[in-house]
Amino acid sequence: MINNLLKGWRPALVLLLLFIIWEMAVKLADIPAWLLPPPTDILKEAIEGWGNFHEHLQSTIKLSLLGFVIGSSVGLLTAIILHLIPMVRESIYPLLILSQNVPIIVLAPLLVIWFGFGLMPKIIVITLVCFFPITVAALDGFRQTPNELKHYMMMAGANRRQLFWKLELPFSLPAIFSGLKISATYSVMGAVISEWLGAKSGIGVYMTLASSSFRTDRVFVAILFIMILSLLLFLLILLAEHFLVRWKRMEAERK
Amino acid sequence: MINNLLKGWRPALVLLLLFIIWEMAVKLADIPAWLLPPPTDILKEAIEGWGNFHEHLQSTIKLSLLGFVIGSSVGLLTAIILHLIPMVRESIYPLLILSQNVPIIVLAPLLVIWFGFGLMPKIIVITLVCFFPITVAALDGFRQTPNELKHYMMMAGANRRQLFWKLELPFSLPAIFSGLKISATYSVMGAVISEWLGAKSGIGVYMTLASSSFRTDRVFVAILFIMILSLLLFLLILLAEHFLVRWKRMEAERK
Amino acid sequence: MSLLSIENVSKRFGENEVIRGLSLDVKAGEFVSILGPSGSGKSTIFNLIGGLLTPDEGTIRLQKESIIGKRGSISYMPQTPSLLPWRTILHNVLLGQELQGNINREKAIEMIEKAGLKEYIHSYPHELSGGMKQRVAFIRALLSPQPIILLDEPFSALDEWTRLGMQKWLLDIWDSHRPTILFVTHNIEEALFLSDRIFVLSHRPSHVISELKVPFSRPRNEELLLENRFLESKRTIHFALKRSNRE
Amino acid sequence: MSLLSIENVSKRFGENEVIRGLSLDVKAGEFVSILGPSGSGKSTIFNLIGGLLTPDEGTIRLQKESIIGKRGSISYMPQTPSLLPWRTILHNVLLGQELQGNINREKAIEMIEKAGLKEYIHSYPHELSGGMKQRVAFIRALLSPQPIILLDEPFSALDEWTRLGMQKWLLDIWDSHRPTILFVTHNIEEALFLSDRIFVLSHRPSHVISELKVPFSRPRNEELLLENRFLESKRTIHFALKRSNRE
Amino acid sequence: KEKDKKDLEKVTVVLDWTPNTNHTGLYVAKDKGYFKEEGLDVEIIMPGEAGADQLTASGKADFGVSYQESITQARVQGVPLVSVAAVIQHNTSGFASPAEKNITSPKDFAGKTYGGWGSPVEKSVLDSLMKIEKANVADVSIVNMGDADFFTAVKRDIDFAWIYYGWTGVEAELRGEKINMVYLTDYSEKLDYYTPVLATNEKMIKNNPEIVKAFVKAASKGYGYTIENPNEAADILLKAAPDLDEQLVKKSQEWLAPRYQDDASRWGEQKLDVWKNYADWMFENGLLDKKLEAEKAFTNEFLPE
Ligand SMILES: Nc1ncnc2c1ncn2[C@@H]1O[C@H](COP(=O)(O)OP(=O)(O)OP(=O)(O)O)[C@@H](O)[C@H]1O
Ligand SMILES: Nc1ncnc2c1ncn2[C@@H]1O[C@H](COP(=O)(O)OP(=O)(O)OP(=O)(O)O)[C@@H](O)[C@H]1O
Ligand SMILES: [Mg+2]
Ligand SMILES: [Mg+2]
Repeated sequence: MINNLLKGWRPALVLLLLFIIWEMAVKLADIPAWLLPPPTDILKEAIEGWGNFHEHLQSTIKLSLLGFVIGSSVGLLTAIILHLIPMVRESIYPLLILSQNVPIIVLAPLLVIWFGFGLMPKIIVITLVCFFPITVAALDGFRQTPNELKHYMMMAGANRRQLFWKLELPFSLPAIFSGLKISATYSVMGAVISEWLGAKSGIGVYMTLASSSFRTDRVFVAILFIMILSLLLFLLILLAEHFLVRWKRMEAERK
Repeated sequence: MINNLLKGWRPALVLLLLFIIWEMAVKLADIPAWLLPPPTDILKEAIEGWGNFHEHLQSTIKLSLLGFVIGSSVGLLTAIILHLIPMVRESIYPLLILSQNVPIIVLAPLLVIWFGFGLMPKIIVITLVCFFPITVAALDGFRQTPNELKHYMMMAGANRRQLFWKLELPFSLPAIFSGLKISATYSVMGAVISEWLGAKSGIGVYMTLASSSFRTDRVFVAILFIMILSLLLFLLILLAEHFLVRWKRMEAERK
Repeated sequence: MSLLSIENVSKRFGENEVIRGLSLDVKAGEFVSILGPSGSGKSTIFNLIGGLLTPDEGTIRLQKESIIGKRGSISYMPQTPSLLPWRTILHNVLLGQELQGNINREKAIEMIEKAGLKEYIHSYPHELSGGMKQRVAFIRALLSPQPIILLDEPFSALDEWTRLGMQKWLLDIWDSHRPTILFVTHNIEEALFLSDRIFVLSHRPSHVISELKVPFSRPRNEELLLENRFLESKRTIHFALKRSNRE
Repeated sequence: MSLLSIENVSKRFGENEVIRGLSLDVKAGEFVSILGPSGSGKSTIFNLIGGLLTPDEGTIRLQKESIIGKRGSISYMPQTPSLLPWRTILHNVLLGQELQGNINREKAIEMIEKAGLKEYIHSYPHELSGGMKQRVAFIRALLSPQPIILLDEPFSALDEWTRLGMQKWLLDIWDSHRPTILFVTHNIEEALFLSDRIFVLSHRPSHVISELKVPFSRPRNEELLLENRFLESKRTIHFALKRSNRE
Repeated sequence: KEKDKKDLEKVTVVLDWTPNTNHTGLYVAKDKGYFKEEGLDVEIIMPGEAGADQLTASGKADFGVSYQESITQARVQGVPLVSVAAVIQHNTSGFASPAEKNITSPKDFAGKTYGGWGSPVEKSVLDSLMKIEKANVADVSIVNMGDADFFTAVKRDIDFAWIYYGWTGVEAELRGEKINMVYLTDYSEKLDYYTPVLATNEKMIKNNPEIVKAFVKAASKGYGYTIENPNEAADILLKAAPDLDEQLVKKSQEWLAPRYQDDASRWGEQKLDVWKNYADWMFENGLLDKKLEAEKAFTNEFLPE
């Protein structure tokens, strides 16, 4: 874990290099700031505008977290139902895949009509964005439970519930966590999109305002924070995984 | 394969049922058509409007296919480079993940400003949407090449190139194909989004026009075709897989 | 009086007739082996006893009661250790009891210590060698409350050196606890070295072609394997199998 | 005159000294076995010969030339068949030649037919049984142009019955082609049954504790395994190993 | 004829949104060959999500459809946009609400819910209007309704929203939904700004004034034709954008035709006062960082005499 963080110096270096090139390019080619602001400008705006920005940030964080928790619960629940009832799986699973191809922006007005402008439609949007990777990952995990372990449990007299709680669920925790990692980063994107459905504050709102008043630097500040937020959420899940599925990591380290 | 298609009757039935419920709900609750048109209206519009619509469809198909081909090539190439040069992998891979968190709609204006209205910015958008699943899948495939096979090849005197072309690449074909399947469906969504970057025809254009002139039925026709298109592209890749990685399928059938 | 008795059992999977008219019995406290070629249906017999499959014909009785289709009435040790990787050794050992509902933690700890795994009691399975994992799996089976333990080729995945060690260890444990064991193997030496009685199976569709009382006294030790009388017994079984193949 | 000679080779991985001062040689046309407990460094020896590892000390010569760090100078058959699942049997067999650059299709077809795999020539590996796959892997090694074949416990993953069949088949093939073979195993019976000479390895750090000329004439058949003189040789090696363990 | 085409100057114009009746003049000028007469080969592009102003400013497009409000904000941020013609002389936008809500003047806003898109301008405009009738903007609950359209929004939670009567209002008529309008121009002169306008960038004006002149001339002719023949003009728009709803376009065109030029001496005329007033108003309301140099934000010099 700490090892992994330390390994991060190389990508960090590349990132720094990219920023320097960007800064130089903007300065040398004399690109106007409203077209592509140099990184230093973005940083300056991020610091100066903080007082105004942090409120937006806060509400996006709240929304992402709430949406992520609900979205991933829905995802996990869906996976469990699909797993335990094979008939439902066969009839619904292909449709779930199809559902991922409905452009969310098109659904937006319908969601507003049905659920108004409150929290509900936003949570639905984030859920739509979030649940799928978890469902897929968890289903894969359940299915990949080694046959030998299942066979042993059945021979030893485990019933369906014991089989699920004592074997299939713990076995698929690592898979579920990889699903969670993907969903976590998506949830930030989902929150920003959902804010376009009408919100009073949030990075999505901040971004539209910034772009409509030609503050490109602020648009980039928004992008910057979206990325940071995604990364933080990802790290959070990594941390949870670190403590919850110790055995898998230790096993991997052995190899 | 044919088996799988036949199995599709169950989801098809569920879908049909959904449509019937939808139709009934709209009729019974007397929902105005501009709010949520009944499926029959959508179908009618799809048929009546075909003469005008098929042009849009064609250009989206062309764009998706082109974007998909370029995007997946870029994805595969990236994977190969990252795989063969470990230092590049370590420094770039985390950044690639980060790149997936930049909201494309935010990048759009910049892309148009940098690359104009031609094909270029659209292809870039589709590529951004498409390349990642393939890169991840291919990298995983390369890495999961069984050690015993690698060990044998090395003992038998294979050099790096032989190792890649004769072992790692063919071994990861199934993984690459699962990446391709995801990318294929994304590429349609990507094409529609990219059309919002300014295009003269395409489902994306049709959809904005429809929604700005309050023709909800047409918006649903657009959604319908996006889904059909995604599905067709998915099936196309499935077909290609069917012929190219025979061995994997036969192996799976054995089990 | 037999603890487990299988009478005239037959089983087919579609076209594939695996077992035809098989009968055998195990007395309380006995160590009985089933010896048969690969694919002769040994695991299928265990699945029948364990209640995962039901026979097409015949009866299976444990302590006079039919256990056809009844799961959990026997204790089982599979070929691979099948330990749950997220449980410590102690919790793995307790699993068999847990599924049946009553847990005896002290006994488990005692048994683990006796098996020489004291320092591993809170370790995870991946930290153990193959032989150690099999020991844990055996203790798990031993601690389960059921009156008979089925062992399905528990040592065939181990390398020869470890396997011999495990066989000796199993003999030790068995000598001190005397559980009733039904053991499956395709290795003649193993069957001879471990058991009181051996049922030799034919090829598919399998039935018992010969029943053999093992003539060696207990406790047995490693040197037995290199003695001439051992080779003699081995030859007997070998030719019995060969004859049945020719039929 | 020896085809392959290893002199005084040592190898350590960090703290872990695996091989210390190991010497052995193989003459052209000979079938030589290395017999050693698990983890004694047998595979490491092969990796040294194959050029994947370089020794810390000592020399490795093939036909008088040092092959330290030189890959592709020997032909290799691993423990698992390691066939490429997307290639037909024929193309798998040709792989060894392909890597070296010259392909002899006719010879390959001939060999496959001789091995009794004629109908599988265009099949894929998953359609073959474990034993068949090992045959293909051996033919692949046999067809590679290098003058010596290394076999790393090729039969230890097979079940006992298939293994015996494979050993007999290997003896047959060897009798008709007489390739030079260096064979690794931890099974005393197997080494005795197959080879001309046996090098017995100690535990880690391993070196040769005894070299043994196998006293049985060729061709050998299955019954040899059940003869008393075979048990005699087995006892000799067993006690040699036991003594070295005690040291 | 091929040769003809080669001699034409290629020019792109980017719309502010999807094609609608604000743009009819451009489509007419293209269809009737007015652009060609001036030596231009014009391509009309939809901006999608890209934002017309940035494209025009950066020169990726030569001309664009914009708003006074945008150009004011843009120029303050150093974006070199210049308005060259006002498409519609007066602000036709206003606050619309379903008739049954009884919102007929700004004081009725109090206690109601306004659905906007989240710009600070909205609150200031509401404030200005309500102050006139001694009402307080604090009594209005402002909700961001994002991408939802007017009809959708007023079905849920929202009481009134800001629309262009020429499009959304006409659609309401078509649907037979009665709405009340509170026009900005009825209450405040400062808020009678130009929307939309045709814009270009400073570089274009400096380096290719003749092209700008030609473009504006042809566009002026196009809008002239539209004013005279709204029905034929609507057909031309529909031909270019067949996916639009025919009824809506026809009716909207009819409504808008007399309003393009309205009381001005010629189509496209812009007054310094309008620019100044609005910029001042924005500045006073804290919507601008700096004062606008209104003289540089627009020009009438390319309009035909
Ligand atoms: N659930 C099943 N469905 C269909 N066929 C089965 C099933 N289980 C076993 N068989 C078949 O029954 C036969 C006997 O299998 P079984 O696993 O019992 O043999 P075995 O003696 O245990 O072999 P091994 O020594 O390899 O473990 C095989 O041909 C197998 O294909
Ligand atoms: N590349 C390596 N790096 C570090 N240690 C290694 C490496 N390869 C082998 N070893 C160590 O060397 C020792 C011998 O391993 P090796 O695989 O050669 O044994 P072996 O005799 O082939 O065993 P087996 O019979 O199980 O195949 C082991 O302790 C192993 O951990
Ligand atoms: Mg079995
Ligand atoms: Mg080895």
